[in-house]
Amino acid sequence: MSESLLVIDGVSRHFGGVTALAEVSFSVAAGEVHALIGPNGAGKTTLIHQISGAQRPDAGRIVFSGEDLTALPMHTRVQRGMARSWQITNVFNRLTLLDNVVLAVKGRQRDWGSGFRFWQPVDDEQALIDEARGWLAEVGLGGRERTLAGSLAHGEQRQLEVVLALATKPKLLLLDEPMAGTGPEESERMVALIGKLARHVTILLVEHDMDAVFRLADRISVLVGGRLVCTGLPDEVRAHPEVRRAYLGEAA
Amino acid sequence: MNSAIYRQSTRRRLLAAGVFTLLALLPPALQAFGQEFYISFAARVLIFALVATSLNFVVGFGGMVAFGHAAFFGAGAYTVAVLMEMGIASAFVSWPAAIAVAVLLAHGIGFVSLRTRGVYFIMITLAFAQMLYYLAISMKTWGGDDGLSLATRSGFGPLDLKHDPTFYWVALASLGLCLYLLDRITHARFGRVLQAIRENESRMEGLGYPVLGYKLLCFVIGAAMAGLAGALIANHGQLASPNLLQWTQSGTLLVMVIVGGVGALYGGAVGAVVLLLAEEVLAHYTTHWHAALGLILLLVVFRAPKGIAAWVHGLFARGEKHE
Amino acid sequence: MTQLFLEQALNGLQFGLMLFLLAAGLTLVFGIMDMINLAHGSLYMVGAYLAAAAAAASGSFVIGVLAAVAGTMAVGALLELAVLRRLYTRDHLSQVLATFALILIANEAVRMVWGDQPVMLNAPEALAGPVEIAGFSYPAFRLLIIAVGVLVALALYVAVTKTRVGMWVRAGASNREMTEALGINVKRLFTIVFAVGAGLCALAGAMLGPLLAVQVGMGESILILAFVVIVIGGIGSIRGALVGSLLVGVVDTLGRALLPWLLRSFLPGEVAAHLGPALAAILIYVLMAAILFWKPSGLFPARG
Amino acid sequence: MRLTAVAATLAASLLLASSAFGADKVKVGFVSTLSGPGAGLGVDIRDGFNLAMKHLNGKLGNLPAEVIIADDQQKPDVAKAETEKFLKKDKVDFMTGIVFSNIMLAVGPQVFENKTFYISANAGPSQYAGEQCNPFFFNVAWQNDNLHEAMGKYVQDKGFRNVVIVTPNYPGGKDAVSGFKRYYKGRAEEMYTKLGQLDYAAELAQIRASKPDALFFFLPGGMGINFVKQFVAAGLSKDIQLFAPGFSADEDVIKAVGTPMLGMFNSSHWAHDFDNPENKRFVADFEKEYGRLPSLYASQGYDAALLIDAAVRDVKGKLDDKVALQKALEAKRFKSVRGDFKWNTNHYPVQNYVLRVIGKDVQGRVTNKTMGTIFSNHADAYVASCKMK
Repeated sequence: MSESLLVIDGVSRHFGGVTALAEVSFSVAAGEVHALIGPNGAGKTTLIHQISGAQRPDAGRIVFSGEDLTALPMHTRVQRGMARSWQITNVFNRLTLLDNVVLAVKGRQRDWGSGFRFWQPVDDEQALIDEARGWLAEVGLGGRERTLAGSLAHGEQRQLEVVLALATKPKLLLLDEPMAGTGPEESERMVALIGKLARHVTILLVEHDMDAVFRLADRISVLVGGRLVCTGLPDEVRAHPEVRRAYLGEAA
Repeated sequence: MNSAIYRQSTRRRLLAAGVFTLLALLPPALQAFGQEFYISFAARVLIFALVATSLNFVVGFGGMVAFGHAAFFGAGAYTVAVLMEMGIASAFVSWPAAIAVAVLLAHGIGFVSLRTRGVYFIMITLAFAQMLYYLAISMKTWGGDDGLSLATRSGFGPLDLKHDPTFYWVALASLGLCLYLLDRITHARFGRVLQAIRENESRMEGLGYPVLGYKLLCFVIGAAMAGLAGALIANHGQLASPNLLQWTQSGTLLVMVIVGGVGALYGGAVGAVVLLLAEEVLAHYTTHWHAALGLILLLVVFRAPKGIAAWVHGLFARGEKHE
Repeated sequence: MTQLFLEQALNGLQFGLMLFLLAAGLTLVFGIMDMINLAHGSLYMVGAYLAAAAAAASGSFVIGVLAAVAGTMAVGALLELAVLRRLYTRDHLSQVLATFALILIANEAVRMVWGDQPVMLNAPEALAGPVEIAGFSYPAFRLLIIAVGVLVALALYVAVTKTRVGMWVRAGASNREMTEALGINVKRLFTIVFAVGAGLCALAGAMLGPLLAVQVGMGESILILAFVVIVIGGIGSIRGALVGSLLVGVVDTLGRALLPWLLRSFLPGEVAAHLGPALAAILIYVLMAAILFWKPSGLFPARG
Repeated sequence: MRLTAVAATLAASLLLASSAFGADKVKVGFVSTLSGPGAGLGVDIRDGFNLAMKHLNGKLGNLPAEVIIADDQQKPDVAKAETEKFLKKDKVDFMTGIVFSNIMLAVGPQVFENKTFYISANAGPSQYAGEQCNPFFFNVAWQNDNLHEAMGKYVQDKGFRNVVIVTPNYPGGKDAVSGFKRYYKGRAEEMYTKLGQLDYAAELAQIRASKPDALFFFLPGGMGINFVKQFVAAGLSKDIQLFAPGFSADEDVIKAVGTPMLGMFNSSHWAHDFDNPENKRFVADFEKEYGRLPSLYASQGYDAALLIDAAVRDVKGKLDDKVALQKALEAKRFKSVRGDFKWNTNHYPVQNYVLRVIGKDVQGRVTNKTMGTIFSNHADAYVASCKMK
């Protein structure tokens, strides 16, 4: 296995008296698709929050490309090359698809001053727009640049969700249930998209759709009740007795 | 397409220029009718239009419901008054100082307040303004409850601000300048980013934007303009009154913004004009004008929920064919 | 010195408990309906005026208080049905504007009925003097206020923790959608909560009327303090409102009394005389800002 | 609140009757505190002024008169805005009505600059009696310190040596302290409250702790009402003798507080039991008109109207001749309800100050009774530094 892009080192998180994460440790290797699975309430989304910087862990470290990011805010982590999608679609509903993606492209221009231009109107920044069009075309949303994001079908919104994260050109993509609420056809398209992306970018995938997980993942980590049960190749995980008992048994 | 936008913005600028030319002609017109008193009144309206506009930038574009904007308004006024007390009467020193004080304050207040959200943000900005208010009324050197009187109006180079029309023109120029700046800012990248943050803050954070920094800067820009308005209002009444800092002042400013139209560039100005004129006119007809004003405001809430600017815009839009 | 301290602490307690009466209703309305009600102070004013009018007409302070509570509850329920109900789904700004308008209307209505000048409301004759406790005399009426405040706080605690409506209220404060999903008549619940909040306001107005002044605008100054209280305590939390009220009441009163004295002990007299009142006046706002800095959702956040 | 009420307007036909050279009517701008805790004072001044207008048949100096009234809400900035309007828009000939000295000081400069005469029916700040005295400022009441000086002398003469002084933190309050201490020489602990404060629990606890034998307080309007009520409720009245200037022990306070006020000493330049025909008519008609006994504020409002009336008559309506008008005001050809008084060079009165005690009158009402004179022909302490132009 190549070197680790992301190391999660003993991360704990409590809410009041409830322990959501208990000393979770695993690492994501550069280039792999690493899936994170577990039953509802296992702490998957909480972990994504800790990694992306939406929340701070009570203990433990998040190391990315060899740098400890634990104390850094989300936007800095994004600038370091880590992008996420949300479980519940989180796009700019009242903006057009093009404007959505333009924002993402602009956010990538790493200098903190990228948005601090007070004078020049934005409508004529052609380079930005061209790149944004390219991203939309890549996921099959080309030609719908002027549509409002809020009026897209659910599956298309999920795609837009991924494109937004992608347009920041991350090294690591955190995908939080990209197939949540999608129909079989849309799921299929999403699996294809993720498969295509996996060639350029490391992916940490949280997903309930076991079919998709076993098709896409190089390795799988399993969370149960805030604890890491195991990390391994799909077949190892499938065979792990505790996983079968706690998770697959329940899902079946 | 681009040319259409161009034409539209040209039309908008022409309209704005027209309105400002008409406003500039107001003092001689009032003088012709022997209504000099109203020049001073009109200047007051312009000052409130400025401070309401600055608040609208924070509320409407920054998405921050600040309930303590009076702090910056009052701070500007007190800065000018205190400096004059110290013998510094030149507007070229004291007005920039007023803006600087407001900016400094806004940095501090914004830094702490922006940690909180929603109602907590509303209340913590209010708390800071109240701190300033109580500080002002308990500082004997600042005149306590009575506020600090200005011996005269600020010196303004060759212009005599004691001359009411001149003062009016200076206020009008300040308002025009600030509106122009805000117009540019909101149409530039910074404004677009702000708009997107208002729409979806967590996503903007997730796209790598330092959201807090943007919001703080927006808060500070609003405060700076409020500080300038404060410098003007202190000169207008030749008094820096603690009432400028009180929560009812913040509330009134917020009402002006909502009435005029949250997030419409001219919303704050429209709200200030409508509210102050309504006050003046209603007071003329009934001593119970507060009740009448209250009913009108309720009507705005339920009939023109996006404010008068949007409502008027809607009327025009209905007149035209396209959306 | 200890006696002075004790007396000031009692004053703080009395002030804090009255704040609690206002804050309790406000925090529930705020927490359950997510509604900023600036007109809450107006209900306090209406309560005080009704108490003064009823007490004057009947000659009895008790009847005045009861009539004020009943009357203001009715006003509150009416207000909820006629106006506020339409505002729950609106954004905070619309709520601010509408309830600001209600303040203007309420003030003017009171002015039309009772005039510009303050109205008299006197404490019952029997309680107009002092009583001896622990070796010093303390105004009997202030003791009554403390007693009423403690009783109401207890009653509210029981009502919120032990009754079915109380359970709905708690559920509503922590998760509104869930409550609605449970099939509770949320509309009626809101009206009830609002009316009870109005009744508590009136009680505070009637009890404070003899101490302060029954006048137009009395609601606005105390409203801000009530907001400070509920924000400190955590919106939607009755317990938070109680803790916040007592904190604000005691800190404010003791601060005013002790800060100047404290400063005098290590600062030159002139400086202390200037600084003391200034610091005392902003103390509770400093407290609030500090609490929000470390706990951005107040001391006892009702929502996860 | 911007309460613009036209109190007295007369028909246009009267315009024809006016002199060809003089003004055809007199406009008086009356800005006063008419709402809030200090409202009682402003209302009494207004009612006193209006009673005089009634006695004068709605005319001042034989000219039809218009009195425009506005409420300053006890806020300097509101007062300034209202005054600005009266001066610039309504172009009034006289201004009057202000209760509180801080507001007077805020408004004064713009009135004087406009060369309009200000007839103060109450506020008598030391500034306008001394260095900043102004030809356009007349005070028909007193200089702020005077009533406190009288009380200080009485407290000193009675042998009290450990006194707490409670006043609001504003210019009038500071004048009160300096006035009282000018004649009282014992130990004095000064307590300043916020202007408009209503709850005195903290102050009372401190008073209890410092155990004075007398307490002198100056808390105008609703503040005094609350203070006395809470003072009695706290059980302090048995050990501490209360003293106050007439402002804090007049009919408005007595009416609100009632019997707890009995036995309280206070000082005044006027009392409703003064025995002169003008006063008898004033008190009787005031009671008939308004259903209550007049306070000293009402008497001052009444005198202010009479002073304007006499001066306008003197100049035969030529209100634009400011020099003549000033002379006429200085000539003061009217009979005050307090008996006679003289102007000092600073346009403040030189007059007698009396001691009053609150007791029950023959009808069983709790009210003030005049006991005797404390000062005769007493002037204020600031006149020496006044260089009147």
